[in-house]
Amino acid sequence: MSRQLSYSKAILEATDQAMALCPEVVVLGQLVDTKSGIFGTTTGLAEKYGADRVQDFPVSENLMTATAMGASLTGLRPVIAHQRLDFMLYSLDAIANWMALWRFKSNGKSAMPVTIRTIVGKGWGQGPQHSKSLHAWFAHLPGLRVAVPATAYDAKGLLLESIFSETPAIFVEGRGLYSMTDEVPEEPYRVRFGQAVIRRPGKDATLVAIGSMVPIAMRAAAILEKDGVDVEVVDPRTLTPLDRRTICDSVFKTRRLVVADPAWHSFGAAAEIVSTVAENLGDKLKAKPVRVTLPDSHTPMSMALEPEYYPDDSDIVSAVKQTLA
Amino acid sequence: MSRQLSYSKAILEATDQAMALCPEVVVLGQLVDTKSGIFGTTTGLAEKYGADRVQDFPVSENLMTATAMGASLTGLRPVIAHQRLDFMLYSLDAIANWMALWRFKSNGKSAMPVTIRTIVGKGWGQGPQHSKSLHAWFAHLPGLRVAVPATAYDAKGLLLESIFSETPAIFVEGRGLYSMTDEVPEEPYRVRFGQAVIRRPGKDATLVAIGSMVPIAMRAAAILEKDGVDVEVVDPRTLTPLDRRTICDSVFKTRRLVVADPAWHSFGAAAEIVSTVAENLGDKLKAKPVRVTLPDSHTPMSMALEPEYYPDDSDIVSAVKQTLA
Amino acid sequence: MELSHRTLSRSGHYRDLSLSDLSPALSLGLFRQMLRLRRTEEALLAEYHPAEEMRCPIHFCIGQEAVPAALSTLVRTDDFLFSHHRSHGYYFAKGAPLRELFAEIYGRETGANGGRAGSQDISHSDSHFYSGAILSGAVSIAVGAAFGFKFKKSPQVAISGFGEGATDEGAFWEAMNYSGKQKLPILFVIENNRYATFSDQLKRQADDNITERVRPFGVRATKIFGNDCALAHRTLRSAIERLRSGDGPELVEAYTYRWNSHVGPEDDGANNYRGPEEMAFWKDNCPIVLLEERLREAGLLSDAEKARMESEIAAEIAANFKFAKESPFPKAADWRAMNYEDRSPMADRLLGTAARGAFDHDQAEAKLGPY
Amino acid sequence: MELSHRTLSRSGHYRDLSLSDLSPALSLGLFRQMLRLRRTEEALLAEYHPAEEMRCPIHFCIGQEAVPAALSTLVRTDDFLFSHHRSHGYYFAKGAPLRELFAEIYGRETGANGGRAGSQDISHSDSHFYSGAILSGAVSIAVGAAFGFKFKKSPQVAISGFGEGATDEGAFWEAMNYSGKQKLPILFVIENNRYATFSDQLKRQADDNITERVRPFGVRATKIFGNDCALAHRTLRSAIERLRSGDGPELVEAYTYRWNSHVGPEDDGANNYRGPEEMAFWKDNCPIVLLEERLREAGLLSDAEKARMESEIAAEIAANFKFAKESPFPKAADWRAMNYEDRSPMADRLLGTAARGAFDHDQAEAKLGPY
Ligand SMILES: Cc1ncc(C[n+]2csc(CCOP(=O)(O)OP(=O)(O)O)c2C)c(N)n1
Ligand SMILES: Cc1ncc(C[n+]2csc(CCOP(=O)(O)OP(=O)(O)O)c2C)c(N)n1
Ligand SMILES: [Mg+2]
Ligand SMILES: [Mg+2]
Repeated sequence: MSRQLSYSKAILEATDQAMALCPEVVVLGQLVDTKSGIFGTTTGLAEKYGADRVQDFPVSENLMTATAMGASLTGLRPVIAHQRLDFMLYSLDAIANWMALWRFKSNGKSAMPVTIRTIVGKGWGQGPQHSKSLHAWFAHLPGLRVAVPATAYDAKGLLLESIFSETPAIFVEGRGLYSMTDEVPEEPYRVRFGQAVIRRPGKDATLVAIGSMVPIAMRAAAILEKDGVDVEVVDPRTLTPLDRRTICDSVFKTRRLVVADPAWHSFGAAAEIVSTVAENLGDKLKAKPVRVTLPDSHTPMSMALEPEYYPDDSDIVSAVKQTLA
Repeated sequence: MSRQLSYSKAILEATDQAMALCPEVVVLGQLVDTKSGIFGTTTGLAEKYGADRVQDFPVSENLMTATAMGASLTGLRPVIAHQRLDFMLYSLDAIANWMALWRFKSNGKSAMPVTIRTIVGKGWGQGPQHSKSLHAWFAHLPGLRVAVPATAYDAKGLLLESIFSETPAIFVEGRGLYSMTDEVPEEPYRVRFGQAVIRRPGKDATLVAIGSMVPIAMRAAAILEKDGVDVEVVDPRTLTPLDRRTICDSVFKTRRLVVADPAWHSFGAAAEIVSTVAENLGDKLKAKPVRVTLPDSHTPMSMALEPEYYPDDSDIVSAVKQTLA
Repeated sequence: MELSHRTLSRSGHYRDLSLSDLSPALSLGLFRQMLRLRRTEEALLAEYHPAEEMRCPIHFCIGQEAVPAALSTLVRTDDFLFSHHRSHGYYFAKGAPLRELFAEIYGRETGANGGRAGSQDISHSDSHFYSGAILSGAVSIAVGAAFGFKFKKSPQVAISGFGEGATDEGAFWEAMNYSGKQKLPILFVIENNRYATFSDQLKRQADDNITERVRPFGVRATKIFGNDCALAHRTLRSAIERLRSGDGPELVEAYTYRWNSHVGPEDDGANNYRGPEEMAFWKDNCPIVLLEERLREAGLLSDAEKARMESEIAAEIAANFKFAKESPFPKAADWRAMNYEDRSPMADRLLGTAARGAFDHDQAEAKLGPY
Repeated sequence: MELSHRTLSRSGHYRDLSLSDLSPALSLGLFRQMLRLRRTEEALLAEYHPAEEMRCPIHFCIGQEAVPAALSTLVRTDDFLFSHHRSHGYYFAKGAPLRELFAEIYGRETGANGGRAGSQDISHSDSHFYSGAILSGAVSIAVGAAFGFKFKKSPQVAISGFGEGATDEGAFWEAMNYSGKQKLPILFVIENNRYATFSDQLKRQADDNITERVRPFGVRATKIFGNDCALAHRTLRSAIERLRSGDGPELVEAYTYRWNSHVGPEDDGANNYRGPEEMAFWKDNCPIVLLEERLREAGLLSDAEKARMESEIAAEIAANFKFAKESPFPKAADWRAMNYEDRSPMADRLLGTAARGAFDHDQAEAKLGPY
């Protein structure tokens, strides 16, 4: 098994296979039925499965979300897609006041198996309204699952798992990852939520990297290796549920923690991971944990500021070295 | 100076004084002009300042927020009020995609001095759509200030400060605090953002309590005192900016940390505080920090479940004892 | 004369209720449903204080019985009904078990939602009845159910019941636009009771003309005097028939009035939002009385028959109270299980596992173009 | 004939442009504004690739010059104008400095926003010009500005420019409802170019009838052939006059067409969303050509005069490019200062400090009633 597939093609393949496996899977989103197809992740599906199952939607994000929710009550398995996470903010009422608590308030009698794909923009001057990364918001809400796949393999497996499980899922994609390839099995397969993966074993420090920080963290680990530092890179893959055990086991071994999160610093997902470790191993750490994140600032458009704004492998290298100083 | 005023009356007084001080202060919100006046916090203002300055608004939360934003560009100082935080979720697009980043994207040339008052429901079966506590969401967004006043004194001072400063503010009120009184000076005064207060000095452990957890934490501290445990209670009063220094100084002294936050456990404000301490003092803690929060669950309506759902002083007492074990 | 709240409250006693197209059994059935809803609400209202055992907000619907009663005879079991916060009438309409309503608002494990939801969020999924307290939110979800029915080419319809206040929300207009465009099988039922809490419609909208507003969106809209239960039945029946033949969506705006406070039993009159003449008009035109007048004229209802109904209903209510009060409270909660479903039968059936290779991290990021 | 995109693209060359009520200077001024906008956009489009120095999404507005040009002669300095993502025309209309537009999209410190915002989020507060890329968001904010003007009894008006796509959003309808109810001094200008990205209006809305939709909300609405700049001027002028006299709000829907891709210079034709006949109609009815025909007929524009304009404009554009390219990039950022304003002159002036007593924590919580 060594077929390489890009992240975007893996998403397309997962959706295609889900639609083939189950006639109740429908895809809704602005322009999902066009050739460009959400950066190629839905291209061809309308032709293959028909206009009923792959539907363009008015620019009404709130209703689009609610439509998927209501449709799921009739037995459909809707997948909706937002070209940018920013656009989905119009639908937060539907998500936070309804979708997340639907099962709870029905006392477990009714479920809304909806999958919301959402893409974080980065680069080429996307600016403050086209680049927000709010996975921490979704992870703070009970009743949702949140996937932050970093590789094509995980993107495919987690998307299939999202579509065919019962708890609604927010599926956060990093646009920067789209062209990266990975070994992706051809058959439909699942990746379970709540199972982190050790991307690189190591003994000197634990580096937890979220979503699009994973490849950057791996590059940082390679650099550190040359300096004789052996970093363990943990990719949680999903934030809710969060695989706290794998993270803590790793830190128990290394006694050092760096968290790399492609999101704002304060009140973000990195804080949850640092806290989890502190709560479990706070008295065993050999160094203060470090977060590598975006600054607490909106995204500047200028190409002179973007590189400063987004953390890179050298920021991670310094952070890890800080824990070893 | 020993005038006692309730939290709700302090909010009313702050608004009243702001309106008297500045003719550009306007109040918008559903039913702000009625006798019941948002639980008494706007009662009488319409009569005193006229229907132009105290306006009922259609049930259009998104537009209400945007209206306040646009009005602020013309020099007004709008205060808007939501009877429940849950209702304001319709306005998250206006807040996150526009208000929070307005100043940033204007390169500091344009400001939106808007104050958004929002009330967290608790008790009497409010249930999952009337009790959400999402201060961590607002605190995660750059460009906003977030106040979580626990006392009438702070409510008045922080509200006046919010209205007359330049960065938009989210002002989160706990309904449970409304009847509690405090010494409240009669004159208009300010409480600065980013300045925590030590509500009770102590040496054995630091207990950071947010918003409506403050009185509960103080009661817990009193109980612990009887057991010979001397707890320092820190009230951050605002989450953005967060007074990390006062918190860390306290923990540096006590080497122990408990955070009580009236919000969901995971990815919440408590995590930010634990992380801040871990990053600064992670190698100096004598015990693992503990969070006392709501469970990661939506709010049950039944009076049999509510008491289980909301943490109380005994939960805090146990948490503190855990850090001392 | 143009139907509106302004004109109505000056228009005297209503005399146009006609039973011509209703069978005697149906007429009596409608009457009984209204009476049952009225008596139930009255009983809950009376019990609310001082016992304080129903600890959740309840938005009573006394005065607004006609539409729910009419709907109750028209919806099929497999139709979906979505209600706003003022939910009891719609819960009735869908034929969901009343004792589970009582137990729910008493916060008991035997409640429709095990005491998790309460009155304003109650649902009964076996009956395909759902509700929620965020204005207009359930309207949008109902659109999704209609989407599902259309997708499956099913004759089912989605019904969404709410007040004129929900039309202030932008979410509502997205629902109009999309259901009109897609011709979805959905019936929007507006009970226009003039107020959102204490705010008059004309304080929030330039005019009392919701039907005119929705029509250009492709939604067929009718407005009626909503306390005429026979008219409500006739109007809703035609609308639902058209929907089942694929000619949706439909909106019916029924002018009616709530007799009680916005929420709970306390008097909210201190807010001075409505006058006594208005209340007098609507009490004079009580939907139950209007139907009863005709039933008696037509010799369909005797004192004895009514007394029999009253006592049946009273017995039912008493039994429901008893059931609720004797039911156990929910036990210490498993919060995780209440919020997440860990079982995944469908994924188990359709998906296997597959080995994962090593990710080659040494790749450049995609250069995100401008779009 | 009913004005709509379907009918228009079959209607041949437009011959109704009339200069009767326009002074020669104004007519020429409109022409010059359109030409200037066109040439600027063409120049930016040509420069975009392969230099790759304008690294932000740009939604070009070639073909849509008439409305911005008309507005440019009607707005006052203290009126506020809020634009959607396709912002350059409106930036022109408000008379904001073009070199700051160029520098902004080049990401330079001298840009209107110091390179923080780029084309789709550009603003120029001294000119009271604002924009943003989230559909319909700026429409709502414009309502707030109009609220402020009404509150202050100022003759200023708010103008909000956007496409037909924004009317899909619920937020838009809240704006209609509230501005109609409050009679706010706001002008909504819709440039209906038929598509939202690649999605035809009729794929998203049941009908091409936005003006009919908004009228019942209390918004006066007019639709026009939007490539007739004289007509656009006439229509917008009357609307703005009525607004200044307090008789708002107004909506003008101008049918027009974008010649380029939705965003950027690349061809998006592979998405097959529009046909060549349609493009041919709109190019044949280029707003600049339509006005030029009349100007020449009336002897108001000579070849020499046009050549003079062209060369002035070319010089201006060249200077703007030079300014942008020679300007410094922003320096290492102080993220905090960019996002928060720590100064508070007003609070400093109005508020003192006051001593705080000790809070008595030994109080019961308020018992939250049901409401
Ligand atoms: C989004 C949102 N905003 C505000 C509220 C508070 N609220 C509860 S009921 C109500 C009035 C509803 O009026 P209407 O829709 O006419 O229904 P009625 O109560 O008259 O039956 C309001 C504003 C809410 N539930 N949801
Ligand atoms: C809330 C939101 N959803 C989606 C988008 C993506 N988007 C950008 S432009 C556009 C189409 C806009 O069409 P229209 O409003 O007609 O303006 P035009 O581009 O045609 O000038 C869309 C859908 C967005 N910017 N904001
Ligand atoms: Mg109402
Ligand atoms: Mg368009």
